[in-house]
Amino acid sequence: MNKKDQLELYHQMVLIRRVEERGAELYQQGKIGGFMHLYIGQEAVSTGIVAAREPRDRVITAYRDHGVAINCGIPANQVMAELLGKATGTSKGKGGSMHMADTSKNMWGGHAIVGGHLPIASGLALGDQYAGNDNVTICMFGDGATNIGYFHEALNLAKTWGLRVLWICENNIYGMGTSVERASAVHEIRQKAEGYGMKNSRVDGMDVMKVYEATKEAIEYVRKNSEPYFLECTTYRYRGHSMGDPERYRKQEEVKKWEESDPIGIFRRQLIEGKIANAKALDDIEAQVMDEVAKAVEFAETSPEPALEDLFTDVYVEN
Amino acid sequence: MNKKDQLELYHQMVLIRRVEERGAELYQQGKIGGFMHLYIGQEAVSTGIVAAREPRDRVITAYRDHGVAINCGIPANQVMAELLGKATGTSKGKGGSMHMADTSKNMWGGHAIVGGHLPIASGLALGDQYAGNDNVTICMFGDGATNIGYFHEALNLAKTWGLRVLWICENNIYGMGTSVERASAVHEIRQKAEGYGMKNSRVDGMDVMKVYEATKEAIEYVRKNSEPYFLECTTYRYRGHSMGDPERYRKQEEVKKWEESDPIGIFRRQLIEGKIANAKALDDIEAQVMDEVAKAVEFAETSPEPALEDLFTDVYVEN
Amino acid sequence: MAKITMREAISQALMEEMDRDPSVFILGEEVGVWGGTYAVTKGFYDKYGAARVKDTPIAENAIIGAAIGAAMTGQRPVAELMTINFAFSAMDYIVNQAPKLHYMFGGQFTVPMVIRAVGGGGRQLGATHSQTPDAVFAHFPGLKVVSPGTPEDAKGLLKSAIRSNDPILFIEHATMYQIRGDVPDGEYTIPIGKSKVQREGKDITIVTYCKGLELSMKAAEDLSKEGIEAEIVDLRTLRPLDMEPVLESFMKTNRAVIVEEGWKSYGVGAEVASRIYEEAFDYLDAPILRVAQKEVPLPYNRTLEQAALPQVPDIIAAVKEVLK
Amino acid sequence: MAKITMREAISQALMEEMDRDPSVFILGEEVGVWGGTYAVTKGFYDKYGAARVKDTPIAENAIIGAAIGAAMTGQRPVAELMTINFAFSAMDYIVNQAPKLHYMFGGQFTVPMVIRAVGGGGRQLGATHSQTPDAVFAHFPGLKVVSPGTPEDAKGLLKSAIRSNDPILFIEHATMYQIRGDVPDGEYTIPIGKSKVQREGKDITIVTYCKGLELSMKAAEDLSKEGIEAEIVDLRTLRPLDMEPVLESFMKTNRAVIVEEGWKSYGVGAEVASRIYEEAFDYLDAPILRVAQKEVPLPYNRTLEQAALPQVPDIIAAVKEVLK
Ligand SMILES: Cc1ncc(C[n+]2csc(CCOP(=O)(O)OP(=O)(O)O)c2C)c(N)n1
Ligand SMILES: Cc1ncc(C[n+]2csc(CCOP(=O)(O)OP(=O)(O)O)c2C)c(N)n1
Ligand SMILES: [Mg+2]
Ligand SMILES: [Mg+2]
Repeated sequence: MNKKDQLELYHQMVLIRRVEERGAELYQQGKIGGFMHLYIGQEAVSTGIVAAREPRDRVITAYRDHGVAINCGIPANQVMAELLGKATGTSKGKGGSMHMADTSKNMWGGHAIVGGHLPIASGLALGDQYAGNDNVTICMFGDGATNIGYFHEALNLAKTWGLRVLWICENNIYGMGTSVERASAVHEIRQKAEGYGMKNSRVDGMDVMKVYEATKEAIEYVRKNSEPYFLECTTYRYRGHSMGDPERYRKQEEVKKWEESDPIGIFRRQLIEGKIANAKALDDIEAQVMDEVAKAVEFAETSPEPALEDLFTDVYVEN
Repeated sequence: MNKKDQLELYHQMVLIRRVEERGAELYQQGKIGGFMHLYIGQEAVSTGIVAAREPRDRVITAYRDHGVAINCGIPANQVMAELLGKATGTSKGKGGSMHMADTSKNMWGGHAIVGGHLPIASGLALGDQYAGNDNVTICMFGDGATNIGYFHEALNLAKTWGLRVLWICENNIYGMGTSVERASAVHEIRQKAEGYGMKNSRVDGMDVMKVYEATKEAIEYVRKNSEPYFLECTTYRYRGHSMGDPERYRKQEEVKKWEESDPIGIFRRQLIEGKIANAKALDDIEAQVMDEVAKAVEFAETSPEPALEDLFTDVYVEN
Repeated sequence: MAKITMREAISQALMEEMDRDPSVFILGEEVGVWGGTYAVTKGFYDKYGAARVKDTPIAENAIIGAAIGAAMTGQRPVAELMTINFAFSAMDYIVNQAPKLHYMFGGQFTVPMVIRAVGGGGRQLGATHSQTPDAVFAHFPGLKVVSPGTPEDAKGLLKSAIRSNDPILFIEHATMYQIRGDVPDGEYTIPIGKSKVQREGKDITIVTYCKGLELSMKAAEDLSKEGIEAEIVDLRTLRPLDMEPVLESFMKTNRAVIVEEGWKSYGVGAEVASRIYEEAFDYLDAPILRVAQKEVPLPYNRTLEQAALPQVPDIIAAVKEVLK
Repeated sequence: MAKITMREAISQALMEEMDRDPSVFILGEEVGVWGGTYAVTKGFYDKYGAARVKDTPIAENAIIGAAIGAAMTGQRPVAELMTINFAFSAMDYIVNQAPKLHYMFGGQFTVPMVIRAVGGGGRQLGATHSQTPDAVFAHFPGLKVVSPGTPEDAKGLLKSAIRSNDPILFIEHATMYQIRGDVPDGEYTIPIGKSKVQREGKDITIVTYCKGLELSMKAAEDLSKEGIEAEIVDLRTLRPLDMEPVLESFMKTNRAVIVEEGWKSYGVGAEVASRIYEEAFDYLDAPILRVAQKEVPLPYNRTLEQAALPQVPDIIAAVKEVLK
């Protein structure tokens, strides 16, 4: 990957983090409601993945979707506006944190039913197969989602029908407060792919370039062989599951330990050590991000609420 | 297994077949309604399995349940009466062919939602675990059932919680008209167990003694290790999926080929060659079965219909 | 006009739309090689091939979920649920995904998908396989629920459903595939969301749909012999519910009976009756009665099952009660 | 009498029954270490241990399916669905298995299981996470559906539910855990299937349950200031539906409004209204109005969401309309 692109990844990762930090504050102030799930700690995963796709490849994910949205090119303005429920948001204020999408960016949504978007991902790939193109659908989901029946039906269909889906499990060790060990029969999630005879691998999800490389390869495999691939990314979320998490299920030491491998910190060191950029250049990016976030908040706060009539629009396409 | 027990198995297998042959006739005469799925060709599977259990081990299966019912010790009378919808049937005429059960025989039912009884089987085993005993729950299902989400959730739970379930897949190559190859990502069904880190094996389901031995071992494993086990039995159904099957999905030659390894024929030869019984003794068993079946039909035909008031009984335990 | 069966009507609708629009394809259990469990897609596999007539694994969530996804990309999948009872195995997709995606993402996604499902009792299939739970699906805004009672309507409505850009549940009845009726020659569609008077009469309004129409027509014939002329309004679509023809009829007859095959409590009749009361209160001459299934899981035994299902004499009795 | 919150009431019921009967255990997502997503089972894991307070995988079919199986062996599982929206992910077990097993096997199996599920809108959770689809579950014979509106009822009804030998869906409301109410000291139970007059009045009958009770009580207070005395009948159980107190009240007031949080079409109000009309036709003075949710998926935006949900002013307006 060239220098400029690498810096763009750095930019995205920092942007995700700052957008969410501001989001958390706005949530505390009551300006954001509902469930909000922060991606902080996991930024390398979606950043590396989305960087590896071609624009024609579709992306679909779960409710922890701010990162993916930004990586897919949805402006921070629209993300922030959706968080605030404004008409200018990605989903016109009707979706909220868990439901960001932009079909023009091939971002097919955050989805809030655990595992529920996996069969839909198979369907997106089916649509492409039926249309006769070789687009790949990238479907991201958590470790917890691999225990629900939707996962099973989606993976079986994809493999049986030769659908071009890249399945990406973000294994952040917990589904809410339940660790993989307590919820799943196997503890390396990739092992589940064996039950479908599906090619699979595991990558360090705290290292964006490793994620990028692994995804590149996996996408190529899927595109060429017209069959699915299963990629597990090991990662960790630094914040609670959502905004109201008592966090009884883990010790602060564990969080601390994982914070040592902060994906942004790792990437920053790599960039400097690899002489891709010096500290100053990266600081500039961070400053630029602060500005971008401030503007996004400003945009969102000054954006209009949806009109009351909009309550009744888009229930159906045809009335 | 001693001689007497082996002859009892032979008796059961022949009884299953003759009960079903008569059942098919009664169905054609309109005396049996609904869906009826014959077990003909698969008799060695449930016969071998149920013979290997202790009476305290629970059995639960799908709608193709006449064989299991008979193996569990439900008299042919009651089976036939249920087929005819009589008050003397296993389920008082309310369940029909697909819903035979007798809790006193630890037969926990035929169940008609494909894969639907698998989580229930995990629950039966959970009940035993909670009660602190080491009973094993034997859960039988078809190859087609392994593609539905229920399968996945049930197996994952059983392995994660250390539930004593022996999962038995009767792979008869088809789920209705769809072959394993066309419906399942893997073609040896046992491979699915790998995705749960579950011990597994495969056995020739046309050979009752092999099924018996494999099941014995598997039950012991489950009981001792307090974890599930997955046993695949390869088999074949000679008749259509249910009574109205156009059978466009397979050639008569294929059926013919499999009929050469008729489980009753195989067992008969084994018994004779192993000098467990001579032809005359086996013929006597067959004659006895004919008598039993005739009596069962007689019993069923002369049994009373459920009373009209019974329409409203057993909706709730407490009204 | 040709007289064809309900099965032929549905089959024709599917074929015509597949011929017309290459984005239409079928998926479901046994729709292909088998030819459809109820033979509705017999011959399709040979005609259109495996790519357009897709046999699926037994995995209802995969079927409906994949249909949703494919629809989101602009294809027009027609998913078949072998029976509506298996809709419960894909319930989240039917009531919680398909109907919400368009709204929840601010109109970005569309889900031009049809789910065909056959329901109904009367075939001794036992409690889990004999339901008519139509009202349950009609409860959810964002979904459209269609359930025709004649071959003509079935064909015209299914064609409209396939062309629609909204997710639609299309409910057929297992004991009605053989009924025959006139169907217009050539191409036609019938708009979704329009109730229809299927029989004119002046004495009482019978509101019904699907299997209830067959029963009500028979009841009306018998009643006619006794000089009672029932007007029969067929809802055809349960959501959106078109009350206009119902109210018009009721304002004429001032009396109504509602006939449905499903359970009475929290059923279709409750909604229809409530709306009549709300919107035509001044025209009320007598309480509106509901003829429906007894509140029990359906038993296997034939006599019991028939006793649980609404029958022609039940309708006649209800009509007479209301006219008393 | 002690004044406690709804959360405490439910929590107490669970604890008392677990203390009383060792066959009672809890399973569900985050019921253990986390302490329950709505903190209802906070402290339970420490008190009863992992064997009786079971954290499950995210697998609703496994949760309810396993609860059914364990119940069939004679244990008394209380399964928690994190929210009722996830009931659609286990729908077959809730409406097609649990309610049918007893009947379909001629009474051999019993399923003494309680499913606790929290529902309701108003928390900006978006369309898939905000539903009040209670009517849908109440449609199925074989299932009992309970949904209390006060801490006293919640405690007494949950204790009865746990002791019952039938499968019961117990619906709580996410915005009601903090409401407070008097609860009798010591042990008590309240029978399932009995509606209750929660406020006396002579001018109009408001029939409601769960969240609707809270709203209706507030509306009644306001109305009282204007001299209108509403009698409020709380259904508490949706199946079996006890119409007696409703009818008694209606025969006194001759007017009714039904208040529910879910969608109006094919909702609870439709059934209740139909039954009042059927059974108290001669006492009717005006059409019965239904106050319910607008027919849209619930949006995230707070203003829109609140506009979609039934509110106190909507109840007041409906009452005045009926009294006009
Ligand atoms: C079907 C369903 N069940 C339960 C929930 C509640 N829930 C939301 S997120 C979550 C945990 C998911 O964990 P995981 O898949 O590991 O993703 P992560 O949150 O770690 O990113 C649960 C249980 C849900 N949304 N959908
Ligand atoms: C959830 C569900 N979907 C579909 C059906 C219809 N159906 C009944 S049996 C069957 C085939 C099952 O095949 P398999 O599991 O291999 O068992 P076999 O019939 O071969 O014994 C199907 C699709 C059903 N009963 N339940
Ligand atoms: Mg996780
Ligand atoms: Mg099979």
